[in-house]
Order: sequence, then C-alpha cells, then structure tokens
Amino acid sequence: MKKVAIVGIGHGKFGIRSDASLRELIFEAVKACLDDAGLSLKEVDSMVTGVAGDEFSFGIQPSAQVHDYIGFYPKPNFRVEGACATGSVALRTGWMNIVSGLADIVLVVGVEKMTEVPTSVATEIMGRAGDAIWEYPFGTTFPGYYAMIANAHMAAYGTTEEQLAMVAVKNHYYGSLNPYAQMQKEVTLEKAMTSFTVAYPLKLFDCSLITDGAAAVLLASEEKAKALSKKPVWLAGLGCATDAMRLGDRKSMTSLEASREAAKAAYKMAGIGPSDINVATVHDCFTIAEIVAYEDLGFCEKGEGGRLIEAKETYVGGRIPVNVDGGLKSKGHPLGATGVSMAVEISKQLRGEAGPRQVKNAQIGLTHNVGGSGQISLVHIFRRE
Amino acid sequence: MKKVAIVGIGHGKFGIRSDASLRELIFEAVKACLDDAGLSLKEVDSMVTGVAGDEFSFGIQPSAQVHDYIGFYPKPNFRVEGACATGSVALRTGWMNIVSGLADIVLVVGVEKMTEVPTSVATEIMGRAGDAIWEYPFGTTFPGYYAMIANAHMAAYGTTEEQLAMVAVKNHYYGSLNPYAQMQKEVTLEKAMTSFTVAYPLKLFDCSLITDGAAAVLLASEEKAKALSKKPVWLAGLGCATDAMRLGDRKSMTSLEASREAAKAAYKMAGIGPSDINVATVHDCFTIAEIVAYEDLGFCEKGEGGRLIEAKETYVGGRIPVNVDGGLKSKGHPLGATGVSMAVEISKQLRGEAGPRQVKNAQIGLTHNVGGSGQISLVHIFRRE
Amino acid sequence: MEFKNFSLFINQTKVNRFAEDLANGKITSTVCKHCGTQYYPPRADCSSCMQSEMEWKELPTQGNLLTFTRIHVPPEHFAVRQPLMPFSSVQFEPCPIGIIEVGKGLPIMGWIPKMDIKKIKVGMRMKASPFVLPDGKITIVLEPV
Amino acid sequence: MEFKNFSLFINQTKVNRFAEDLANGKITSTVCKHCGTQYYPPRADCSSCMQSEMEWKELPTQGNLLTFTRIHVPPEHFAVRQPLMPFSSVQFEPCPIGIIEVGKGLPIMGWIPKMDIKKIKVGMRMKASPFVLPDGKITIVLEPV
Ligand SMILES: [Zn+2]
Ligand SMILES: [Zn+2]
Repeated sequence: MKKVAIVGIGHGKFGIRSDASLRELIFEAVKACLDDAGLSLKEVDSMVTGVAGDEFSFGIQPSAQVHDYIGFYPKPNFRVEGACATGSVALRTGWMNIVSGLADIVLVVGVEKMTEVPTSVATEIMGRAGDAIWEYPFGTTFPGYYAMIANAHMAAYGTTEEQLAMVAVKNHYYGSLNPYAQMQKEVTLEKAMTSFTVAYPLKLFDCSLITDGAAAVLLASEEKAKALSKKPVWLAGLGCATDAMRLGDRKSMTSLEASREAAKAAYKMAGIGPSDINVATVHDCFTIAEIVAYEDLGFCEKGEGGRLIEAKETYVGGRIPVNVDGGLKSKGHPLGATGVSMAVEISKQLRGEAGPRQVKNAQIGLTHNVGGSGQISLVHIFRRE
Repeated sequence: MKKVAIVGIGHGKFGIRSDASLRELIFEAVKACLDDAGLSLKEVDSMVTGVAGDEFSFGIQPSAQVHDYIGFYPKPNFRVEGACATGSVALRTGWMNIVSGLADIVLVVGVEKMTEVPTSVATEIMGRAGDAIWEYPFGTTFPGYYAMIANAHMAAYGTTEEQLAMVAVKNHYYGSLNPYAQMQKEVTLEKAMTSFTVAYPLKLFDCSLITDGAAAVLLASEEKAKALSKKPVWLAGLGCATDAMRLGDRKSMTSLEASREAAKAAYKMAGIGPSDINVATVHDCFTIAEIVAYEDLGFCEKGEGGRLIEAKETYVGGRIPVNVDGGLKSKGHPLGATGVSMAVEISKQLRGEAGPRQVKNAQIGLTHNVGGSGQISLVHIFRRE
Repeated sequence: MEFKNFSLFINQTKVNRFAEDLANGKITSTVCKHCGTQYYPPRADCSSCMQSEMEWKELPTQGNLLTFTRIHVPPEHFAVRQPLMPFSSVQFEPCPIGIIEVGKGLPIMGWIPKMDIKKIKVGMRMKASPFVLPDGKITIVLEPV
Repeated sequence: MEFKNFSLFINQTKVNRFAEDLANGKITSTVCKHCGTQYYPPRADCSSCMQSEMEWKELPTQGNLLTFTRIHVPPEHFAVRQPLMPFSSVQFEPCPIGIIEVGKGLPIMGWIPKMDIKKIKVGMRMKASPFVLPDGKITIVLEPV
C-alpha cells in the first residue's frame, strides 16, 4: 500500500468568531497550511471538505463555499460528513484519494461556524444527532446522551464526578498553553465541581463549547512528501467503525463499540498496540467521553479510566499524555474542524513543535474522533518516520 | 490502477413516498441490490452513503440512520455530499475505497426524502444551493438559476422554448416505460409548451420534480467481481470538477465548466471520446440542463444542443440516446439518490436488461451528474468488458 | 393519531401505527414473521434476515433501568419558555428521562416525571406507560414499581 | 445597518461594511492591496495572491445584462403570502431579476422592478442602484439606461 504523509498544517483561532463567516474562517486555515508547506494552491491536485451541519452553513454543498472562496475550482472538491467526526472522515477520504492514485497532493479542510444560530437551535441540531425520531422526542441533547453514558459508567465502575472534573482541570490547563484554544484559562477542581448542571451528572465544565473554527492539512504521496517536506508525518494506521443509532440499542452503555472497532483496525494496520502511543488526542466532547476513550483505546483496562486521570497519567510526563492541546473541552469543538485540528496537533507533537505542551521525543501519535453519540468513530495513527 | 465493477444494482420506486421514511426507502434499494448480486450484507466490507440535505433528513449524520436500519454496523460507513451530484460523489468515494485497498466490496447508497417538508421549504433549501449570502437574497430558486442559463443560451445560440419542451417530451416518453419513474405518462409538445411558468422561460414541464427515492449499487474489486458476477459493469473513467459558486462569476453562462472539465478527465481515464458512448444519462434537472449537457459532454458542438434534440438524435436509435430511463425530469430527482440511480440505469443498459428502453448492443455508457447550479459535476464512464 | 404527535418531525413511516397504539394505551413492537426477531422501536423491515413481513406485538412494560439523566439546557422544541415542555413543573426542574430494558434488545426510553433525580438508580425496576400530554401530543413515561 | 438586512441569514462576515455602504447609496467592492484584483461581491481575502489586505472601492454601476429570469414559484422567504416579498405588485407578477457586468469579472445581481419580462433582453445596458425596502431591508435594483 502506498504511503501518505501530512506535509502542511494550518489552524485558525477557535472561539466565538463573530468577526468571520465560514468561508473566511477556512481561508485563514488554508493560508496557514500552504505557508507551512511552502506550497501554492496550484500545486494541489484535489480537496476534501469536512462540514458537519447544513443548518450551520446555511445551505447544502458547503464545500462549494470553500472552493469558491479560496479559488480552488475547477479541481475536485466535495464534502464528507460524520457528525462530530467529520474532520477525520475528511482525512480518511483524502488518504483514499492519494492511495487510489487520483491525486498526489490533497488539501483536507474542516470547518464549522456554529455561533451564528441561537444556542437553543444549535442544541437542537446536535440533539438530533441521536435518533431524531425515537430519542429527540424525549428532549435529548448532546450533553444528555453523554450524561446517560456517564451515569451508566458511574454505576458500573464507581467512576466519580470528581474524576470527571479532573479531566476538565487537565484540559483547561493545557488549553491555557494553546494560543488557538477558545478557553485559555485554567479551572480549579472546586470551580468545575460547583458549576451548574447541564445534564445530570454533567456540569458546565464537563462540556465542550459551541465553537467557530477551521483547520487544514496537506496530504502528499510518499514521493511528493519526501521531496516537499523535511518533517513529514506519516499516516500509518486508519480505522473507521460504526454503531447503532440509539444508546439503548448498543451492546454496551459504558463504552463505544465503534471506537473499540476503529482502534482495533488502526492498530492492526499500523502494526502496533496501545502501549506504543506516545501522545494522543481523544474525543472529549464531554469529560466522560475522555474517560471512556482511555478504555476503548486500550490506554487502561475497562472501568479504570477514572483512576487513570486521578493518577495524572494522561498529563505530559504521565504514562500516556492525552489532549495536551486542551482537547475539545477547552480548545473548542467546531464539529467539522475537530478531526482535522487533532491531526494538526499530533503533527506538531511529532515534529517537536508543540512548545510548552511538547511531549518529549514523541514518535507515534493517535487521534480519536467520535460522531454523534457514538454512531461513528475514527482512529488514526501517525508516525514520525 | 486496480479495476472496479458494479456487481449489484437496486432501485426503489421514485415518487411521493408518503408511505415510507428515509431509512425505509434505503432498505428497499439495499434489499434489491443484494438480491441482484446474490450477496448478503455480511460479505460487504464497507459502505458509503449519499444524502444531500440535513434538512431533508431531519438531522446530521443521515448515514447513521442507514447503517443502523439495515444493520450494517460496526463496519465503516459515512456520508458524502455534493448537492444534486451527491450520488455520484458516493460512487467516486466507493471506488476510492476499493482501489486504495481499504475494501474489496463496497455498498454505495443514495437517498433523499424530500416531500416531508413543505414545498416552499424544499424550494428554499434548494434555492440556497446557490450562494445563500449573495444570490438567495434576490429570491433565487433552483429553477431560477437554470432559467438564467436558459435565457443566456437562447440569446447566444437561438435555442428555442420548443426545443426545451422537446427534451421534456422525450424524457416523459421514456419515463412512461420505466416502472420506477415518478411520472409515467407521456406529455405532448403542446401541453409542455402551455404549462405554467415556474421561472421564465422554464415552464412546469421543463422542471424535474420533488421526489422521494433511493438507489444502491455494489462495487467490487476485479478479483471479487469476476468471481461474483456474470455481468460485471466496469467503471472505466471517473471525472470530478468544480466551478465558482455564483452564476455571475462563471467563465461562461451558457455551459457548465465543471462538466466540461469532469468529462475531459473521465474520457482521458477511459481512453475514449464522446463518439464512443452508446448510451448516457445526463443531469436534466431542467430541460435546458440536458441541452447544455449535450454540448459540455461533446455529443454535439457548442450551441447545437437544441438542434440535437430537435433532430431526435438522443432517442433510442438516434446518434446518442440520452436519458432513456426518463431522466430526472420524469423519473424524479431525489437529490442524493440521483447519481446512484444513473449508475443503476447504465448498468441495466450494459447488461442488456433495460427492456423496452434497451439501446441495442450498448457497450459503453456514461453518467453525468451536476450539483447545485454547476458548482460541482461528476462524469463516470462504464464498460461492459 | 398522527405519528408526528409522538415523533415531533416525521409523519411518513411504515410504522406510524405505533402512535395509534400508544394513544390506545399500548406500547407496541414489531416481530419478523420469518426469523422472529423483535424490534423496539418498531421497524417495518428486518435487518436480521432482510425480509419485510412483520407483525405487531405489545411489549412487556417492566424492566430494569439501563441509564438516565436530567437535561437542564433543553433544545429548541423543549425550551422552558415554551409552555409545552413536558412535565416541567418549575422553570429549573426539568424532568428526568431514562431507558429501561423490557427484554433482550428491547429498550424503552421515557420521561420519569415522578422522581427526584437523586433517587433514580441504574438497575432499578420500572414500568413504562403511554401518556397523553395536554396539547394532544403523546409520549411515554417511566415510573418505579 | 446590519449585514443581515441585505443577506437575510448571515450577519457575521469580514465584509459586513457592504450593507452599510449600500444603505449610504453605494455599491462597493474590495480591491487587493497586493495584486490589485477587484472583487464583487466583496471578499476579505484575495484568492489570487492569498493575501488579506483589501481596500474598499465603489463600483461602476452601468453594464450589460448577462442574463435574467422571473421566478414564479418563490422560496420560503419570498412566498407571495408574505407581505415582504420585494417588488411584488400583484400576486402573480413577481419581479424579474438579472445580472449585469459592470467590469471584467464584476457581476451585480439585482431586482428589475420596472420592466415587463418580455422587454428584457440579454445584452441590454442597465444601471444598478441600492434600494431600501419598506421593512428596512436593503437590496439592489437594476433599470435600463
Ligand atoms: Zn427476520
Ligand atoms: Zn491579491
């Protein structure tokens, strides 16, 4: 199988970006990405655009807003979508583009402009990312789905609200070191524990934010990557899996089967195991999601996730540093951009360019990106060499 | 490059399907497709879902509705989108899946459930498939965009309203022979010419319909295709191209540059030219679109499209039979399903199973599928051997 | 009874009889005539054997609570400013929801209007019943047994 | 003047000054300070040279009609039952729209309220002007010169 590398990365400021439209957000990320790679758009063969919601982009085919605004036409570009895992679906599709021989250099962009609609509408749109027919009529929301996972996990394994809050404390700490993060201030355990309840037992600081943002990566074939880049980051393993739509239909309420399956596929393809990972970004749309991800990715045994964060093993210097860019929790979660942003962060880590958040001598990194309440999950493994 | 073939086809009834939900429509097409291939879902490695509108599917990640309802999880599935060209984007992505080595057998489905929202809302959703910021504020609709193309084409080349209506007459005739078509009755030139104006100069019979429907194809690698199928239909050429978002920004107002570029790529990859095509399905969302497609695909010279239909050269028995399944015009246009439906029809023709619509000894077929008002276009070429 | 009175958005499905049954006091499922697989929520097609001949069957209504929550920041259709927010007694006391398992692979989601969130425990025995709201909409409630 | 008064949906863009200019009687474009490319509709970023320093510049307002139509089946926001449908005199006479080219690559879309559709011809000379609607919304009209 052909090899593919990331040869350019670009990341816009995440946050409430009332200064910019979807297309203007993308421009920032694409410009940064091209500058990083030292390439012009003329040298790019094809493009994949990740946008999760038509209702956020005010129209179908948001990919056309993108290729029009950056002037990429007439070259190929289309949209892919997998709810909150959209950015990783875009990366997977970009990889397929190159390995199938259709392109040598592919621009992968992810964007979401979420704050233009009222918060209650954003909450509805995401609430319908469960089953709009059979779950939403019970007033379900995104926090609601994960709150149900949290209550099941707490009942089964004794996971505590403090342990959830500890994830928030860690991710806010690292967010404070990431200039692209939406929230750049630390939070104390006490403050997190006493914040108001969004969906019992999840509190404000257990939840990621509604965010505007964009990110971009340039993928290249082996030959092009070696010619173009001094520090290519190789995509060594890809996994994608799905699960039942409704929580109640899942094999387990305390883990995401799609993540377990996607991880299995990615580890197999890369020929490594969980203990080989030096740094990871996981899908912490809620603090419980990070704890479940520790377990689903094999960073600890089933049920031990709460204790892993309690022992600070997922800090830089710990056994497996996780979300040391602030995670969705503190960096923000613009749905379509998140998976691409994760690939940008892991690329920085493997290049040794993560500054105060750098994991020493990181050689192998992993991204984990979940859509909806677990209906899809993608795991990617990256290597320095 | 590896070879990929269609080894199974499935098509649901297109129309106002108030009897079925999106997921139930998909089931019909998938069931028919598996039966046609003589395969079970267990033997399928991966899936791609084409759905154009979140607002039609009442939620992001409509692909999850699909993999949940047909029981495909935990295997990979995600959504792709390119407005009205979504189904062809799904086919392209399915092809990439196999050629990149991620899968040997891929199920490609396309679906849209459009009639559950009120017609004025459907009109709005599609109107915003132009530029929601810079065109929609002038009350633009889908017919409106193509009406502007029609007026420009008529002014430049003398194309007449009668010639437009002749496309409708042809496509309704063939629709009457297609049991899956929404409209199954013929229309006279007089009736088409005297129907009410939707967007000047386009009349009711110049416009495709708002349709519910689903279609599915099974793709397989060369080895699997030869083992599985007596009549594999080989995907010999793929082209995808894009254009500016707004009509006013296009190089030409009388042709779709994206289609010209996509056709060029597909012909090149297949190593053939327009005169080698025995049968084609083209994107006749409006009658003018079929006439422009004749020209963009090289079936006639620029500006000669009106005269090509007038001479009946696109009927069975003519120089190049086009849309002899009824086209979007009469078969219906469920956005995400359309491109897949085109592939189903061309497969039938190349297998010699098109019944009263059969083009004799068809060896090479072409599909042409346009998104929005021309922001994306895909051309696929299929061969019997 | 229109299906939309239960589902809020969608009226067009082969299983719209479900809402009718609910209005008549029954929570119903479908069972595949070919392979016997039972589905709740009901399905018109069987993903086990790919056949589409189903029969309707009333569900058992008692089961253990798989999980629950109480959503304090509701989506558009359930915003507290709307009079229709079901089972909302005071502005800051939205109603808990939960999922009980009434048989293998048969989960019922419902509102839990009568319980303090602190007293709800995973694994507790509960009963599901149809419930007609004052505005004519129809839904399902869970209560301890 | 909020940009939404022109765009209907979107308020948040780097070029929202456009609506302000329109309210002041000017149709404005942006010009790239680096490479001189002029954009209408205005853009905050230059896709020719990938720089983002732009200056605002008033557009010429006369040009030839590229194309036109009249939409009889309007979308949700322009439905005839709504009082706000711009320039709709009688229920079945919606207003034509068109696109004029006021310079190379500078197309202006606008309503053509004063003309019979049969008299509109591709290529005719027209002039674009800002127009404030009774409800405070702002748009652009075209008329023959
Ligand atoms: Zn069965
Ligand atoms: Zn410039």
